[in-house]
Parts: sequence; structure tokens; C-alpha cells
Amino acid sequence: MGVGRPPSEHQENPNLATRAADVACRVPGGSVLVTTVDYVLNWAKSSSLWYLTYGLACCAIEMMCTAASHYDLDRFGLIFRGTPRQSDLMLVSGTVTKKMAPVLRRLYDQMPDPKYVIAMGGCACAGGPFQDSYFVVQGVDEIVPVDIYIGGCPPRPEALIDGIFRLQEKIHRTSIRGEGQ
Amino acid sequence: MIEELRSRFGEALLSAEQVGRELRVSVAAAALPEVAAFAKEHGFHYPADITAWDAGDELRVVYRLVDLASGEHLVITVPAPRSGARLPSLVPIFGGADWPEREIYDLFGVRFDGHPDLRRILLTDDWEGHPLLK
Amino acid sequence: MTRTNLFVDVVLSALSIVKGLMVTLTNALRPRVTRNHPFQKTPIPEVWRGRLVHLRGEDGRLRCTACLACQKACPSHAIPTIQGDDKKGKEKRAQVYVWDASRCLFCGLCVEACPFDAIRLTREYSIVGEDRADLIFDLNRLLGPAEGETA
Amino acid sequence: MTTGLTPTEHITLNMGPQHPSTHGVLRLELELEGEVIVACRPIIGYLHRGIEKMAEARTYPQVLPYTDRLDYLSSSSNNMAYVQAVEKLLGLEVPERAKYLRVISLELNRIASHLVFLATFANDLGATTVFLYGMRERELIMDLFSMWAGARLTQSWIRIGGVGADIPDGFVDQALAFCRLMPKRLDEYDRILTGNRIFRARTEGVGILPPELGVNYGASGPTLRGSGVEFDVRRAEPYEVYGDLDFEVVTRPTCDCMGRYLVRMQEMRQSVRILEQCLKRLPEGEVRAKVPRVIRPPEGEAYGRVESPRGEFACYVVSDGSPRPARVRFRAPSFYHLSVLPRMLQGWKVGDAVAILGSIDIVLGEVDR
Repeated sequence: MGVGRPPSEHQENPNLATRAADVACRVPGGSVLVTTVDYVLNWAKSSSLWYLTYGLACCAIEMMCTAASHYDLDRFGLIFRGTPRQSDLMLVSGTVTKKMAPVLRRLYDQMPDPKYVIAMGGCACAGGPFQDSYFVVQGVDEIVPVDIYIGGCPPRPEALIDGIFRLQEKIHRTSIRGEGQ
Repeated sequence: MIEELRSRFGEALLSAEQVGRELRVSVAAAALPEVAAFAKEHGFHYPADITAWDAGDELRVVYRLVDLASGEHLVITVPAPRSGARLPSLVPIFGGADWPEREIYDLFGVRFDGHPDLRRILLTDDWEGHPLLK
Repeated sequence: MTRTNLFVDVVLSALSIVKGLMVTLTNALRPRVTRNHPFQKTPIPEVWRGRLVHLRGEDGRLRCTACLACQKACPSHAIPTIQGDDKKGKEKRAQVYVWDASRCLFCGLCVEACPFDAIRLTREYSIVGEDRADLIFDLNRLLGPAEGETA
Repeated sequence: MTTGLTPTEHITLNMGPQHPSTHGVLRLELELEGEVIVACRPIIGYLHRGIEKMAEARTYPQVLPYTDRLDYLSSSSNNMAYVQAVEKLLGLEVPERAKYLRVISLELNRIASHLVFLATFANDLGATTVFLYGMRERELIMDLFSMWAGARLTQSWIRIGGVGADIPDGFVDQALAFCRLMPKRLDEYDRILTGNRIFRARTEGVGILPPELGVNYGASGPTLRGSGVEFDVRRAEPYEVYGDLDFEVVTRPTCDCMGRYLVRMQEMRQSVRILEQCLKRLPEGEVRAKVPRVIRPPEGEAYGRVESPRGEFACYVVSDGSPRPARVRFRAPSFYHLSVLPRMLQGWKVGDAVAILGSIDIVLGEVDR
């Protein structure tokens, strides 16, 4: 079973900020500065996750419910976008088929960095109940890197919100010095 | 209606039986357009379902026509070989046959002569094989 | 369109918008419906089909005897592995049991098939992980409370 | 350039497969002359999961949870069509109480589905408020399903031989309270949306589907009834207890988007009426007939038809006498509606495409299967 996950792509190449942070950490007191910058950046990133509604199947309806008045995702600064170019988060909700896979990859590539992916529901996580189907991709992580997996068929809106909270926690763990610092 | 169909199509009518509200007939492929046109003249205007299934030794293409006024069903079964089957298309008679015929082509590989646009519909264009064949 | 018609049209459109806004206003005055999850827990009904748990009998041992009935009933192979111990003479108990939440349809056919009432789908709806492996549950993560204990 | 009006080149506009107003993963290739649609090619299959093939590898009860994932807005109808076909093969008689419970489940799902239609249709046409209202009322139905079936969307609660379990205490009261509330809320929608002149200008006379064309293309449900054809499977071939219930088959003669919209709005009122009757008449008794552990229907074929919120949803099951079906075929109403869509779009502008597509209320899960 393909449990391994490709690394988050936006942190692969050390850019100017990463190098500057490395240098800053070497001077006394510099790590405090880096931590503060990290905190501010992570706070900004996690508090306004505009999501691309990648609604594909049943889970898309639950995603709509979550955005509607009973669960109201706007409370957490999550606003849905119809275009990848304004989104930070791709909420893949539903079954990804072999016909859809290239489209999904293309939209992911169009999203600006930093970008995150939540796989909502069994189908997006691992192909779900369609494991012996000839046309279903066995998990969206075969196409794009996934940050959070939410199981359920479909998950309750509460579970989706829990997943989003987990993603925010994950964002708070990142640093401009690179992942895992 | 069975007698009428018998006298009209004779040999081409392979079998016919009445099951409840369903009149199940089996016809040879060549006679299909005439049978369908005949059915349409007799009130079966609504193509409820067009599908196929793999019976192991042959394919059966099933046309279900419904008379909306009386609620009667006419189920026309057409046997076809499992590979390289060719059937006449019903699109000129029933517009609703368009997509189901494409689907049968896609999933079973049956070609429909006279279909305006016989392409794969569900699977990708470069897909090989026909998945619903056993 | 003549000028009078246009005028009438504009006025009528404006009126219909005002009428709509009245509806919006009455709705704004109603009590709010938003469930304040996660700060306030939404009540989940008892019958909710969420995460699978294994029940234990009065002696604290698993009820599951690895009879494979649930595995055979599962439509989506969400229960890929079940193994019991091979003790002869005594009753057999499950040693290895894997439930894959990412494959599960949450249909409850496994619970219906179980002859020993050993498994249950619970109210726990939130199955979240940072890795695909987090959604695959082994027996340790499937243990429910023993009989008599509270959930 | 002498006339000032040069014939413009046709441009091809690609809409979807990931587009907020295609209601799923439909792709439309629109050929435009200026802003007018000359031709339209719907491209489907982006959600083709091969459920029909997978059904052949599963036993009869195991197919059932997969049927929920077809038309996921009203999973009960899918369950019902499949179960009806299998029960016809088995010659199984279902307890009276189960029949009533099935109808309750079907009608609750119909209202929920029409509310999603209302929400998304209004949202596509610019009325976001109605989206929130529609989803709000739908949540009440979801609560009813959670307390009865333990799932919100994919209930799998109509089972072979009856229903999954009896309704819990308090369900009837809560459902009746919903029945009292719903007509009031429907009046509100009428005030905010149906009477709105902008909404009317965008829907009246738009997207004409002549009745003969609709029948010839196999259209059904509210799409066909919006063209004045009185065809409803609940009336034409009553299943369960629909024959004993008092309800109207709503039709509109206008053939346009408005007609189809009004049919759905009226149908919600009729569904409330059916629900009230069922809840009041609900007989006591068993909810599930005795079904053998291994379901092995005799050789033969059966066709189960139900009126889903989108139209005639049917299931064709062929049995070869083994515990696994030889063929399971789902007849999806949206599939036929999409095939007639190019005819309805011709000559309308791009902006109208959204309205026309919204008015036929497709669900791609059942189109692609």
C-alpha cells in the first residue's frame, strides 16, 4: 500500500528567506527573530486559508454544507474561491478518476505557493471503496502532495472542520528555515 | 400486439412473451429499426432505457420503450456477437438513443451503424478495451 | 423599449428587491443556526455510523473470535486482515484485526453480519490524519470499553 | 469592412470540468459566435467510477451501499430502485410499516435534493442569500436522517426486505414539526426569489424544451413536467404505498427554466403533504421481512423504477442464479437530460447556459456512474 507521501514541494528548494534565516540563527539572539517572523507568517498563512472547492462527488455536498450557515467556514477565515489562482488550499472532496487526474494536477500547479491540500473522504484519501475499479485513482496523493487526510464516507462537516484545524496546527509547526525546524 | 408483430416481422421475431405489463420480444439485428419504428407508431414514444449485458456466449442489447399513455413496456432484446458486433443505430427514431448507444460502444464495443457521433463517452479517448465485457 | 416601460420595469424591479430584503431582515432577526463547532460539541445521535470499535466481554477479553464474517460481508474490503490465536480447547480470540477507514463505506453490514455482537460503529466521526497510514487502524486503536465501563 | 457587421469567427469556450456552476465535474465545450452559443458538446465521464462493473463482483446486499454514491443528493431513490428490482426477482413481500418508512425516506430526500437545486440554482443566478437559506432548511432533514439512519448523505437505509431499522422515539414529532415549518419557508423563498423581476427575466422563456423533444430524448421528472407532460413514475407505476396517497403531479406548460423551477418548488409542497399523510398513518409492525442469509435470486431479469428528484431512476438487474448479479444497470435521468442539453442551449447566450444547466438539475454521480 502506498503509504509514503511525496514531500511538500514548496519547501524543497532553499530560497533567499531560508538562507537569510539560517544566517540569522547563527548570530546571538537571531533565533528569537526567526521564531517571531515564523509566528507572524504562520499566523497569516493559517488564518486566511482561501480554498479551491474541488468538489467531485458526494463529499462536495458535505463541503457545501460546511460552508453554509449551519457550520459556516467563514468563521475561520476560509472563503471559497472558484479559481485556483486565488486559493491557498485545495479541498479535494470526492472520487478522482483517471480522466480527472490530469485536470487536478493542472489546477494544483496553477495555485500560488504556499499551497496545501486536504483529501476529504475515503475516495480522495486512498480510492476509498472503489479499490477494484478500473477507472479510479487510488488516492489523490498519487497526483499531488496531501497534507491532511480526512476519513469518512462522506465525513461529517464537523470532521472537515477538525481536519482544517489540524492543517492550521501543521502550518504552525513550519518555519522559514525549512520543514521540521 | 404479439400477433401483429408476428405477422409483420415473421422470422425476424425470435421470441415474444408477455410478462405483466412488459412485452418482451427478441428480434434479429437487421429488423431492429423497423421494429422500433413500428413500436413508435403504436405509442411507444419514450425510450426508457437502452443497455446491454454480457451473457457469456453473446451480448444482449436491451431496448426498453414505454408507452406513457398506457404504461405498457416493450422490451426488445437483440443478440449480438461478443466481439466486432455491429447493430443499426436507433438515433434517427429516438433521440434518446444517442448517448446510451455511445455508452454501449464505450463499455461493450458494439458499433452502431448510422450513429452521428460514435465516440467514447465515459472513458478517455485513448482507453483500450471495453471494461464491461466479462 | 419605450421610456415609460423602462421606468415601470425599474420601479417594479426595485420593489421586488425591497420585498426580498424584507425576507432577509426577518431572517436576520431569527436566532442563529450556526453550530459553534469545535468550541461547542454538536450532539451526535446514538445510531451514528462512525469509527469502528471492538467490544470486550465481561471478562475484559475481546468478543471477536476472528470468524471472518465481517470480512466476508464488507463490500469494500475495508477489513483486509483478521487473524485469531490458534489455541485449541479454549475459545479463539482475535489477535490481528485491521480496519481501513479510508476504504470503509460506513454501511454497517459488518456489524449486522457479526454473530457475536463484537464490533460496533460509534459516534466518533472525526477520523483525521496527516498520513495515509493514520487512517488504517489496528486492534490497539480499535478497542472499545469493556462491558460495564462507560464510554 | 463596409457594413460594420463582420461575421465573427467562432470561438470555442471550455467550461469545466472544474467550474463552480457545472454542479460537479461536467465539461461543456461551447462554440460561440460573439456571445451566442452555436453548438455545445457536453463531455462527461470525469466521475466514472465503474460501479456497474464492480457490482458484478459483489453479492446482492453488498451492491446496495454503492448505489448511494450514484445520485448522492437522494440516495434513497437509488436504494429503492435497486431494492425494488431485487425484490421483484425474489418475489419478496415487504411489511406495511417498512413501505411507509420507505416513502418517508424517499420524500425527505426529495425535499433535500430540491433544496440543493434551489440553493445552487439561485446561487448561479446571483442570489447567494437563497443558497444559505436552502442549505439551512436542508440541515433539518439531515438531522432527521442522522437520528434515524446514522448517516447524513449516504444512508443505505432502504435494505432488501425492508428498511435498516425502525425510526427512533421522537422522530415522528420532529418530522411533523419540519412539515409545519417547511411551507412557511417555501413562501419565503417565493417572496425573495420567485417574485424577483431580475430572476424572472433570466428564467422566463429561456431554454425551451418542447414536450415532444423531451419525450423523444428520454427526459423525465421535473424537467419533462416543466414542459407540460404529466409523467410521474409515482403515478404511472405506483410503488410502495404511493397508490394510496393523495398528492398532485405538478406540471407547467411553459417549457422554460421558470417552469422547471416552479415544478420543483410545488413538488416540495406535495412532498410535505405526502410526508404528513405517511407520518399520521404509519402502521405498527415489523420493518424488515425475513431474507435468506445468502440472497440467490432465480434466473431472470427485473426492472425497478422510481421517481427520483431528477426523474425516472431505474435499475435493471439480471440474475444468473448465483449470489452475485450478472448485470446491474442504472438508468440515470440526468444522463438523458444532458444529452438533450445541446438542443436547449442553441441560440442562447453564455450567461443563459448557467441558468439552463442549473434548471435541469443534474448530478454527475449518476450520469457517469
